[in-house]
Amino acid sequence: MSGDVIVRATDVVKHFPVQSSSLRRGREVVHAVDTVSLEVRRGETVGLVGETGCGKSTLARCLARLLDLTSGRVEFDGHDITKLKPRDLGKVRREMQMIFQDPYGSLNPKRRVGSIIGDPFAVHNVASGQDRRRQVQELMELVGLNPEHYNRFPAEFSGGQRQRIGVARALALKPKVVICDEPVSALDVSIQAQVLNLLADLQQHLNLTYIFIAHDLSVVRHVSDRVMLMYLGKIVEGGPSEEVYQRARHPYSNALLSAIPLPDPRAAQERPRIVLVGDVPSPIDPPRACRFHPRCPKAQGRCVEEEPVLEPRLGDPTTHVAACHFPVAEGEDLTMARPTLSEEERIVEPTMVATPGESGEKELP
Amino acid sequence: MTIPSAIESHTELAIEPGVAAERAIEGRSTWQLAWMRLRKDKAAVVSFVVIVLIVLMAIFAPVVASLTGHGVDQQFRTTGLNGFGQPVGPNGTFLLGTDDLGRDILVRIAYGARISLLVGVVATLIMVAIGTVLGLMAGYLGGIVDSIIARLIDLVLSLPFLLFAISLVSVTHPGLAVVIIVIAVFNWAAVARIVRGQVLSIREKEYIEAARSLGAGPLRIMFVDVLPNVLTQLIVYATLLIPVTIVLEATLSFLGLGIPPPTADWGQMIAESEGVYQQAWWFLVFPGLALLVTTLSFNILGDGVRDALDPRLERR
Amino acid sequence: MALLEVKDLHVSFNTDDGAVRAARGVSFSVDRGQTLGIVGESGSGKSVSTQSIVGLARGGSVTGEAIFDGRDLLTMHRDELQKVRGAQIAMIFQDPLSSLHPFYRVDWQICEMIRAHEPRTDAKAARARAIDLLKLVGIPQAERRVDDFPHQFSGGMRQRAMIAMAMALNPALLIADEPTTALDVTVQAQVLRVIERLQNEFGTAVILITHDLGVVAEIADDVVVMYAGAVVETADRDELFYRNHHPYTEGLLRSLPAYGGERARLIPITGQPPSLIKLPTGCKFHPRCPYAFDRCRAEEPPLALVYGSSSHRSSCWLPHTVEGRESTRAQLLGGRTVG
Amino acid sequence: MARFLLRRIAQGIVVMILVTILVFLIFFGSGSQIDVARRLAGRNASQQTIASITHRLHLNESLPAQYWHFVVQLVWHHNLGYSYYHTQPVSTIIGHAIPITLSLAIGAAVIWLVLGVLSGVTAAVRRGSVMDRVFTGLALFFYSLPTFVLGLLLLFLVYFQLAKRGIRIFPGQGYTGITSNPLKWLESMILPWFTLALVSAATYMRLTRGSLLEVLGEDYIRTARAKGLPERRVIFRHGLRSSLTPVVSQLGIDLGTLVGGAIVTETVFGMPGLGYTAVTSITNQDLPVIIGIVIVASGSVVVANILVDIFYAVLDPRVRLH
Repeated sequence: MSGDVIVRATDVVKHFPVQSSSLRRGREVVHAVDTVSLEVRRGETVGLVGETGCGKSTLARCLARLLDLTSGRVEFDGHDITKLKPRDLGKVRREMQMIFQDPYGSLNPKRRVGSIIGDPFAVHNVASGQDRRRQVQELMELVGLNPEHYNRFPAEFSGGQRQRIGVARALALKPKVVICDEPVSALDVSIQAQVLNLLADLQQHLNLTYIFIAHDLSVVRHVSDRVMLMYLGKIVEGGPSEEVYQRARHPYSNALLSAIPLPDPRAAQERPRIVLVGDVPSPIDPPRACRFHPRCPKAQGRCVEEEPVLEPRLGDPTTHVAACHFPVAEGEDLTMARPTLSEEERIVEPTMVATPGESGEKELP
Repeated sequence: MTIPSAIESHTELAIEPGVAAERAIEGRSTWQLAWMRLRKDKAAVVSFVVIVLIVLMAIFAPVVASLTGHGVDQQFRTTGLNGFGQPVGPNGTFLLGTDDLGRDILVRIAYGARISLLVGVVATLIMVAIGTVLGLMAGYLGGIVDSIIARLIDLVLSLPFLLFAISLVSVTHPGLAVVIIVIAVFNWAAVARIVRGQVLSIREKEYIEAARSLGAGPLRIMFVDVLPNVLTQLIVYATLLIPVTIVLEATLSFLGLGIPPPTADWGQMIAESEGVYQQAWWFLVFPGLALLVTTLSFNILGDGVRDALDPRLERR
Repeated sequence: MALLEVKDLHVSFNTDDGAVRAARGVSFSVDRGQTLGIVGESGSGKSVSTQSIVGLARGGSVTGEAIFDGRDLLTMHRDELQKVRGAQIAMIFQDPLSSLHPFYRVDWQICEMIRAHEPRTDAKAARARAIDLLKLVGIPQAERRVDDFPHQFSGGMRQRAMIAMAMALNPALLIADEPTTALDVTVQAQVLRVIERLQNEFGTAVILITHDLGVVAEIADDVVVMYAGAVVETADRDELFYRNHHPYTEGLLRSLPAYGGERARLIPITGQPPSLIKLPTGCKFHPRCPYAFDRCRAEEPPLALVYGSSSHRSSCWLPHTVEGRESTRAQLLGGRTVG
Repeated sequence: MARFLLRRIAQGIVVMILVTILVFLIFFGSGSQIDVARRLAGRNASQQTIASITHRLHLNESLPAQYWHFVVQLVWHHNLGYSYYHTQPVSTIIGHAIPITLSLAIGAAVIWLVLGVLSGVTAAVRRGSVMDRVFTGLALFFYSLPTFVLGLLLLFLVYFQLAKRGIRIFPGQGYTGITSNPLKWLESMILPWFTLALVSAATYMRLTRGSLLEVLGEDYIRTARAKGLPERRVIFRHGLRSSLTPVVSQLGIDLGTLVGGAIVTETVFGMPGLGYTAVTSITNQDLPVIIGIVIVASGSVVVANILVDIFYAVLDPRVRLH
């Protein structure tokens, strides 16, 4: 299924200035993505998983060059696109498209569906008039919308249908790579499956490459060939889906997997529950060395001093890598693990909330 | 397009009864919906009719003059003033009475409507135009552009309008154009601030990011994606600005800083009535009423338009 | 006797486009110390039903009965209902940030709750209790954090503070309305553990409203499944997950990606949920139901006992025995596979 | 906090610099040297006065140099200029006018706050009721009524009509100082206060109503009700507290503007406050006084804006001060 590398990221770093003080601006930064490298091969689906503020969406936007990188390098289809100016990004914009999370927010409420789906044509000046209309209607049919609804407004569609509109827009220019940013997390369960199936069908027919971002691990497992787990701006574990889900090495991966609510009472009772202490620390001042150490049930002195590298652990195949000094062996019971770090070393209390935007703080109007 | 459209049969969906139930709003744009709601708002409809009547009166002011047979600046020293040289009250010849110079107040009110509406509409349009463009630029482009425009807005909002109007008029000669420009130059900032605020929140919407991810440039995004979303607010705001502008013009004229006499102007008529109105109440009341009815109608209509365009929005 | 028994609850709201029938004949009951999970998609009426019971769904017309501890909440005088709220029935909501007042310190907000119902508590004692409560829900350095404003807390801590406030007067019933929807999974797990622990400690009954079947599977004793404003199926947890009767429940479970299974194609429920203004005739689920037959389109099925169980009810015309349901199902599909 | 204050004050100073440039350009930038000097000297100025003005204000130098001297006078010598018409320093004239304007502004503000906020709260709490409609309608009426029309109508109805019948409760126009006769001062202030207050009360009613309605839809109001708090407490402690922020902001800005003169009200009632003084100075062609008043008025708006920001931060703990 997977072929040559179509997107390659090398040591991508993205820092955002803390937007609050003009005097201190530039001194404090949010470490959204910190030295992340990854490869995406043609035709595969790579899942990026992690909790709020882990940097998965930022990373994806760096890959699409919607954001400028602080440092590092991104290649698309063999070309370095790291330093391209906005006007030279045309090819990237055409061939790498995005599907967004919010089926309400991602469609302009004041524009008709036909014009929204036809936007890529208008922006890139391909197809116009009747030709554009015909192509848009073909796209609508492709994603399972009634082409007669060309002149309707987004408000007249249900959540699932709106997401189809977003998919149609992303496919208009026949992209090679589609970045799906939590495409189903705002949808009701009964609709989620419809959209996931649609995405799977389209991938097969159009030979698409997906970068699939989600916080729902079951969904990611369902769609992805390979997954990357992120925590506080870093990839902590990555590899083929089944490999990672069955033999998760990083304690964080294990905790995350054990926290997924299972719609199966017996299985839910049987599996170990690893409840992590505390919250995700602030990305403005992330913990030293291994960023997970303050919450890690296995943390030891080494975790505070030496940053673990992303490499195969415990005899795993080279494709399965984890960044942990004390990887979890099969059958190991993490619920029993007690860290050797003292309470002071395990500062579990976040001094500030993850991202400034969500804390509800505000600037003077 | 070479994409096979066979996928459709695999994907479970289609136009199901759920949506059929939503047909209530099918195919109707925001404007059509707003128009439907507005028509149900009796107060707004009445005030709209009143505004139309006032506009007609302004347009056909010469007709009013010829019907009464009284020119706008014509002074009727014998019929229009009593034995003591005082104005006469409403009677068969002068329906709304005369002013201190024996001029027909009805005719002067009709002509005064022209100034009020002209200044109200033109100054508002200028304010909205300046405010929209600067607000859009500040809100969408951000950075240094925003800093400069935001400071400019702060500055203009810190200027006491009437005092600056007084200053400007004191070094120039008052007149229609000066009045319009003075009003527009010192009042666009409120529009700009509102637009900027709106744009700042719209900028965070995913559909803007979607447009950027498609490769749309800032100009296209500003005018194709952002502007239509501020438009409803703008229209509401403009409707509510017209009466404010009309009052500003009348106030300037009242203070003797507006349109110079003998041009008929409501604010000026009220100013001229001072000292006389104890005996000639009609001289104060009718121009005042004309002003009040006009501003009230615009305000009611503005509130109606706001409620119709966005029923959730109940602010200001 | 059940702690809360809701019978035939109807809630509707008038809008410009017509009456929204948010709840249509909803009935359920919760026993002391038990957890009832109410599951449904957005617009299924799960939140409206519980909020209208305690008089928080404003502007709607409400009929039916809600017997709490022997008294009908719906006919109770406003002032009396007010005394029940908070003291005997406490609530927590989906978004803990917007649910806490941004201008007041956490301490103030918890003490207000205590002193509203126990006016004789002095300020010092109330504060001490607030700190104890925060410790109870696992907020580190509670003595210090109690003086923080809600925006200084993280999302998980805010929801814990909400829980601490809700548990302040040791209520008999806690209504948790999507308490973890806005939280990350690891934080969700923490919060669910806190709710479970407190429930064991104080014997509080919990109504947990959620759209996530996984959450229900973890902590509910009994489950109510709602669709389009009505209860379509109710049973104890295992019965509901392993021997469900209603095609909607079945569809919900099948449309989830299987955990640990093959990466098979998902089986979604077709179509969209109906508008609450113009509901379909007969069974409200029939337009999306793979087994729908003529009777489903004509007549709405009652919520009747199925499978010979004394508590498992389903609102579906399929036969009420396991064998009967399976064979009719197979017949109706007539060789077609679901989905 | 200190850093925030410093930054905010610095911003205020920038605005003031821009204001002085603007004022300077309006009065000094237009017309020739002689025009400017004549303008400042007032009507019937002697050749000698004009020459001395030209010298004192360095009118024969370049514009930037003139501006520099203008600012130096303003900042180092606190010199707002000299009125040749009154043969008095402008600061003396302004000093006389300020108490009048202040007593007008503060009294009116108290009235409009009470009227506006109370009716706004009532209307919002009983949304859709007869009371709501009456208050909303009244607010719309007074909101649409130009101040000068209201003032003249009040004078006509309350003063002249009563006076005609021999009842003299309120003096018509003019002003009595509070120190010379407190009772007369109060009498002379009542009509101007209500003129100014009724129009503003309408604005505040609409503002309070809208803001409270918005707040009452917030999740935390639902929480307050779920806590079993009495409805009064829900509305006043939880609802009103947050909805007052825009009201307070508006009050600061309005008061700031009013300190520069309630021009229309003062003119209608012939009260020699800053606004009326500015208007009469036009007729008298007494430009130095206008310049002085404009600068004082702008300054008060700038200060009011800073105070509003501070107050805002005190009211809302989420606002971060840097």
